[in-house]
Amino acid sequence: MEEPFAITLDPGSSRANRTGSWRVERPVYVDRLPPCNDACPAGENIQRWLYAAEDGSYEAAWRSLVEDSPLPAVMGRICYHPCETACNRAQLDETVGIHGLERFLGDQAIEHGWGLAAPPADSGRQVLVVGSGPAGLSAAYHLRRAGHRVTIRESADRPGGMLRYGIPAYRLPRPVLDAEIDRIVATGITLECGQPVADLAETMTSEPWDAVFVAVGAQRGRDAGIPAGDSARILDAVTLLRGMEDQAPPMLGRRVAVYGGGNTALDAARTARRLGATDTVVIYRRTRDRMPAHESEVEDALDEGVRMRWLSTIARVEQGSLLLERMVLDEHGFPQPTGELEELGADTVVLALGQESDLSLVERVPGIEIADGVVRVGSDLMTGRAGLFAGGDMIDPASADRPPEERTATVAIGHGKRAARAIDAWLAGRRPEPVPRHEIAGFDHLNTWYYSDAPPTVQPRLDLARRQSTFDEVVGGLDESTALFEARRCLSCGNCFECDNCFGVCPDNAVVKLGPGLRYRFDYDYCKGCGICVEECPCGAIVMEPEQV
Amino acid sequence: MPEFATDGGPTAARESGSPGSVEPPGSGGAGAAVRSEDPPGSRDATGPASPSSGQPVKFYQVGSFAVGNRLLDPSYRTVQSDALRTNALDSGHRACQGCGEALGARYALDAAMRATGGSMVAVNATGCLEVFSTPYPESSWRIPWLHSLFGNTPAVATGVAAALRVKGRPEVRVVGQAGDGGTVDIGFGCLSGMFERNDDVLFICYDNEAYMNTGVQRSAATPPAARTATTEAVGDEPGNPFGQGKNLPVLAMAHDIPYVATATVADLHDLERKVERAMEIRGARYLHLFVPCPLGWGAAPRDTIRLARLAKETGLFPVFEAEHGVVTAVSQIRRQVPVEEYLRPQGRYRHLFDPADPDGPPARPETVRRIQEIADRNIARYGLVGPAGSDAPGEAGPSDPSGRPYETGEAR
Amino acid sequence: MLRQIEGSRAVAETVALCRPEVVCAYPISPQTHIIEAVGVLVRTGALAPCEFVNVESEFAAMSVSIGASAAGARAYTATASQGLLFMIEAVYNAAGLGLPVVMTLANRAVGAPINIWNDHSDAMAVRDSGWIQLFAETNQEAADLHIQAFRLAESLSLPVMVAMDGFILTHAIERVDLATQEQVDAFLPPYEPRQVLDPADPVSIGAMVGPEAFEEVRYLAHLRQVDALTAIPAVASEFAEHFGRSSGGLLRPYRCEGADTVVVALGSVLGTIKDTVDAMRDDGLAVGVVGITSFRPFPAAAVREALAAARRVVVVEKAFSIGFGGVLSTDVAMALTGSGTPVTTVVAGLGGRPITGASLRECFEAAAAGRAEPLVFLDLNRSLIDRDLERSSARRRTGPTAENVLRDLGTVASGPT
Amino acid sequence: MFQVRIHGRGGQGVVTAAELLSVAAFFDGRWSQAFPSFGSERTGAPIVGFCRISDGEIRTREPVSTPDALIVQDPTLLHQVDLFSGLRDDGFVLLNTSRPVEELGLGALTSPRRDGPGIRVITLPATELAIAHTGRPTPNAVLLGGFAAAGGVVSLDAVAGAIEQRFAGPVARANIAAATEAFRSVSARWKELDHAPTD
Repeated sequence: MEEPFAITLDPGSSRANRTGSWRVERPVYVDRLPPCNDACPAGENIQRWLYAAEDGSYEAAWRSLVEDSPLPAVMGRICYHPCETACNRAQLDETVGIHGLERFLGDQAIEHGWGLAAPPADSGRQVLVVGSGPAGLSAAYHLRRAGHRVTIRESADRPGGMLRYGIPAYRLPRPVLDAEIDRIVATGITLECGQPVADLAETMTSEPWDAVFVAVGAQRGRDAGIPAGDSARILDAVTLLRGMEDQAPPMLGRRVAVYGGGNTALDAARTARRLGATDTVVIYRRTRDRMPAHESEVEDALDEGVRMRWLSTIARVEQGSLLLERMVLDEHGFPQPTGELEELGADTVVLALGQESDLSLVERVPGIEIADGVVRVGSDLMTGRAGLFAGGDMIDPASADRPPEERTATVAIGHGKRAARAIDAWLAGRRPEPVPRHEIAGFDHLNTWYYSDAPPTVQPRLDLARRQSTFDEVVGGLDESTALFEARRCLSCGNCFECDNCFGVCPDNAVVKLGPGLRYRFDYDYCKGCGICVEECPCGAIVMEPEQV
Repeated sequence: MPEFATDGGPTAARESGSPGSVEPPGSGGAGAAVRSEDPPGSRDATGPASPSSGQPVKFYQVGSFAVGNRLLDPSYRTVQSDALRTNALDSGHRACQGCGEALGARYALDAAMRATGGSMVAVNATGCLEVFSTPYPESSWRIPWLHSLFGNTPAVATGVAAALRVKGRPEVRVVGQAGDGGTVDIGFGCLSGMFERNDDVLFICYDNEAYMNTGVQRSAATPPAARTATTEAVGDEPGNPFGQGKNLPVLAMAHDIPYVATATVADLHDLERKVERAMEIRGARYLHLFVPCPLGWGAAPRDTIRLARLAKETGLFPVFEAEHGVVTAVSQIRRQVPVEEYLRPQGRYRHLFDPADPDGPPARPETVRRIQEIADRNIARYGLVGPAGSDAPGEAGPSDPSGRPYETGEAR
Repeated sequence: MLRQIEGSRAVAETVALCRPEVVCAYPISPQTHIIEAVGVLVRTGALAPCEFVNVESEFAAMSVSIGASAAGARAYTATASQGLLFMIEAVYNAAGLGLPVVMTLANRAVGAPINIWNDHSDAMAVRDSGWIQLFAETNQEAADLHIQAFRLAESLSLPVMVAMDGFILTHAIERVDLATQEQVDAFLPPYEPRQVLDPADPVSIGAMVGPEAFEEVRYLAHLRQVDALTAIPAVASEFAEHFGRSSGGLLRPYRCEGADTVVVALGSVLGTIKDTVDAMRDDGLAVGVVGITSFRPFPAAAVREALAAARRVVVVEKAFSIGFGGVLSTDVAMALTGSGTPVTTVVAGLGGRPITGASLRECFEAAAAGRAEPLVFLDLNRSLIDRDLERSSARRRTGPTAENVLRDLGTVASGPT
Repeated sequence: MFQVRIHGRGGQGVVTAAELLSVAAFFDGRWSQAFPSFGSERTGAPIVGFCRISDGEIRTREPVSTPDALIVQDPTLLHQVDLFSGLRDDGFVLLNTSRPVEELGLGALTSPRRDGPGIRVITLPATELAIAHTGRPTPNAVLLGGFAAAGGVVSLDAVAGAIEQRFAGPVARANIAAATEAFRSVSARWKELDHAPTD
């Protein structure tokens, strides 16, 4: 058909007009660091594994997860999830239940028997890990993944460290712990239990280790030196909790007083309830809001009938009773004694005033630096002795070139991973490569309009009667559909999740969709630089940059 | 396994089998039925279930508000998320940066193309859309397209439809399109005729609330107080006077035509569904599409969609649909905001605020109050805000505001 | 078939034989009978398939025709006077887009003052629009020209307007030889558009053309009209072969042999003029007539040739350009450029004023004698003019002229005389 | 060329009468041209229609200013409009009335002229005839039957043919019957008038 001149035009002929020349700023895709990832002491890429879980690809999600943290079923139960504290969703409605999902994936892996990938070629290098707590297990796992031959030497009869000997079974059922440790060991790690290392200096010289990672934890209860009568029954919480793994549980009596305000105190109190103590009191010198214990632990303890005595110190312990002194907070929030005393009946007093490490095994290591009961390490977690790395509760967190952290299992797992990376580099004679950290994807970067409002999924809980009498697990897991629902609450902060918004909202069709998993590309031939894509990106994964002259 | 107490949460609610909250259309009080959001706490029996069981899962990471959703079955995904979409309006057009009309036209026509299987003809009025898309020697259209005049587009579309009918090609559908000037003002006579005859045309008005092509002059669609080149922000009552307005969707409904809908470029799903619905119907159909104009409104190009969203969320632009003159569905406000939030980013309302303190309190609070009254009236008239204390606490998530079945049978 | 039939109906039936596929109807006198009759033919199924669209205005009528034509349908409508002016934007548009719409124009005066009677002001208002404009002398020719109009329009991709005098022809009942369907089908092939809105071949029609190409587009439009100067007589002669009678063409001379004075005119007044010329010839006066059928394109060369022997030319026209004079006569004078032949413009029949043979003869005799003014207003009632001039010189607020004149005339109702 | 002007009121079928007359002439093999007065008059207003009848092509588009005959469908128009304007001195008037001519006060008009028979006035109770035959007071077709008798410009057969073409069966038949009766009625009187002494 011969078209009339000029009046009639061919379709799409405007593509000859490159409107990209109109642009003074250009959009650029970026990846920002999600606050959850940033907050995770174990260095998990939470956003990434949630992304995989969102479409029900649980195994892929789990595999992504265990690249950083090899104990998801454990950590999903016991981690105090700083990721959730940081979660941007909290500013929208409520935080994403990351821990529940981690646990769900961990349980799925156990249920389906998903195994960890076999390590690549053998490096021929031998690394000793002293201690099979979370730090040691993590370090061993990552070292093994790097191809090194790893031996874990554990003084106790069974592996797990504080995971086994410090955390009550109602929070962490032992079959779960065993399954995850077994899976790590199954990657080809030599596990030697009941093999205490008395003198690491000696071990390092007499045995052919290319590197050693030590993480023996803080297994000794701190003694507050409370005046006590001879017959007073005083026990420390660490001993109590460790005793739960023995054949016969400790005898506590009907009335138990727990002294301290940390998580361990509450673990001890709740354990005492389950051991038959009808009257369990937690005594803490400050107020509830100042308790170091996590709120959820306090709630659980109160639910289970544990009583709290705030603003109280123990002045003296006698057989069958103790003397409390009432405290007041000064203007700085410090408790000050009032001299008002009160007697409280108690068959047993459990002290939960903190723990310290037994560092005798490293005392003779040349070059090692110990201060305030902890070992100083460099940012690569190496001690003053070359080739000796340390992590977990036994090190000075400030010395690890990171902001001071809580002493938690999650932190320990992070130490293990960092140490493994550092050891791998050290063995190769190179410096550990710094991991680039992207700018954090703050709430302000998000366009939350695009996220459906969705209340969090509540994990089911065991009925109270059984919580007070058995060590059955208190918190239930998510099922497959609730897990899917919860995973989909993730906002994918700072990371493109292929929502097609940029592709759709561009008035100039200047966004090219590259296909599943491949994200998008800007067609700068036509992009006029309006910035709608930036404004409408739900997760803040696009920025405008000035055009270079 | 231990038994768990059910102390609330989705599991409990699902097991209790509480009914869904979707109301049938037409059950609303003021003739406006509402497609209620469906909170997860009260999901019905088709609620979340194991994806492996093939049961629908009713929630997505981003709901249905973003353009695409990798979790959706492809057949439920938007046209705009399709890498092979028509791009009815192709790259290289000369619209301003951030043009809402260019976006709206592609949204609407791509959707119409999918609904018609690519069997469609468009007739375009004179205006920005026409000028920026077809300056000789280049056209941005990938569909058969005809431009005649400013005020005659509905009639030309009628002619095309008549020709297709007489030629025995009923499968080829006709879309007429114009800006607000071409629809509400100069084209209204022809449009009314097209409605009255119930000609088989979908007519789309891209409403950017003034004559932008000629340099931002007032139209009958220009809102009160807005500055245009013919309602300058000078004098005692700067900007466009508060008049009676000319509510074209309602005028269209007064013709009792089979389908009338309003939409914005901020809710693609809603828009596409409405185009799809319109294409299921024969006869005269009218879609009034709200398309912000960065140039004419004195707004940042990047804010185009945001402003459209705010127009809806303030209540200033009610989003609804009607069949045969009766409102059948209303898109409720999801996050209600005062009109100030909508007005402040726009240069055409700058005179309502203090130039020395543009983020401070309005310099003309009385005018802002009157604009808020307009929004409030819309909210009351159309029922844009759900009843308080309903079973949808705040904004509910896992329902689809577009009304499309909200399922991923194939979640994997 | 010979019929004694109203002009409107003859045109309607002939248009129906041309099988238009989309017909737009909007009432305006004196066109209305045509479109009513087509409507009946569509309703009864005599014309099928056809979409008969009752539009809301003439602007819509032409616009619907544009859409229909662009979508490949044969489109027809009819209008007059104010209606033509109301659709004028679309009239230009149809031509600019090269859409072969055929439209009957039942010529009528343009207000104000509002006037429903015949003259040619409406046609002259769109003479530059790019349409072909053919003027019918009789109802027979009006009918025949429509058949030719569709042929011309579709072969040239140009719209064609067939002008017939309102009331005088449209409402006159006279003898017309109506074509048969077989004859028309043999003469007029189905519409094969030059371009069409088709999803299989999605072009953009109606681009904005800037200074870089607009003049060329216009020049090409002119070339097509120049082509029409060849096509119009060719189609007319083909028509004569098919139908056995001659109609159309560019122009028709009558008794021009040896004529010193040649009268030029458009439309039905040619009949009265021919009677007058016959009478004058009988009286030995050397007068001839050239009837112009194709006003656009204007057959300047043919006019010049037809008037070559004339010593003076009198153009009788039912329109004039206020502030200047004749419209047709301007074109005739342009055609005669360099010949030195004087041209007298006779403005006659405005707003339905009867043009009588007696007045024409008086006027032609004066012209033949060299006594005619260059611009003559036939049968102008000078006293009415003078009275109004008097009034306006006497005071500022004279009231509306039209009403004043009617009052002077002593009539409120308007009659046939 | 014979020119007729038909007077009536809007709604009385004046235009139809002109058309029927032209069609009748056409059926007689002659050329004819009918046209209404081009006005904006509405129902009830006085209006006129015209018809020219000729043996050759009719080219002129002038109005009929000097009719050879008038047909007056409504006698109430007699003294209200300039009914006889331009009527040729030898023309005739066919008037729809049941009253005798003598009672109509048309003396001066109908006085015989020196140079011819003068204007002849024939009355016909067309409305009564129409009612009698068709049941409706529409006199136009009836008058045409009378007109065929007066002067013989058209034949009664042609008038009947025109009526038949224009109307449906029973209506056409009734009108033809009425026209035929009118024809007979007028024929006799026309002969008298036609042979009346000229002075």
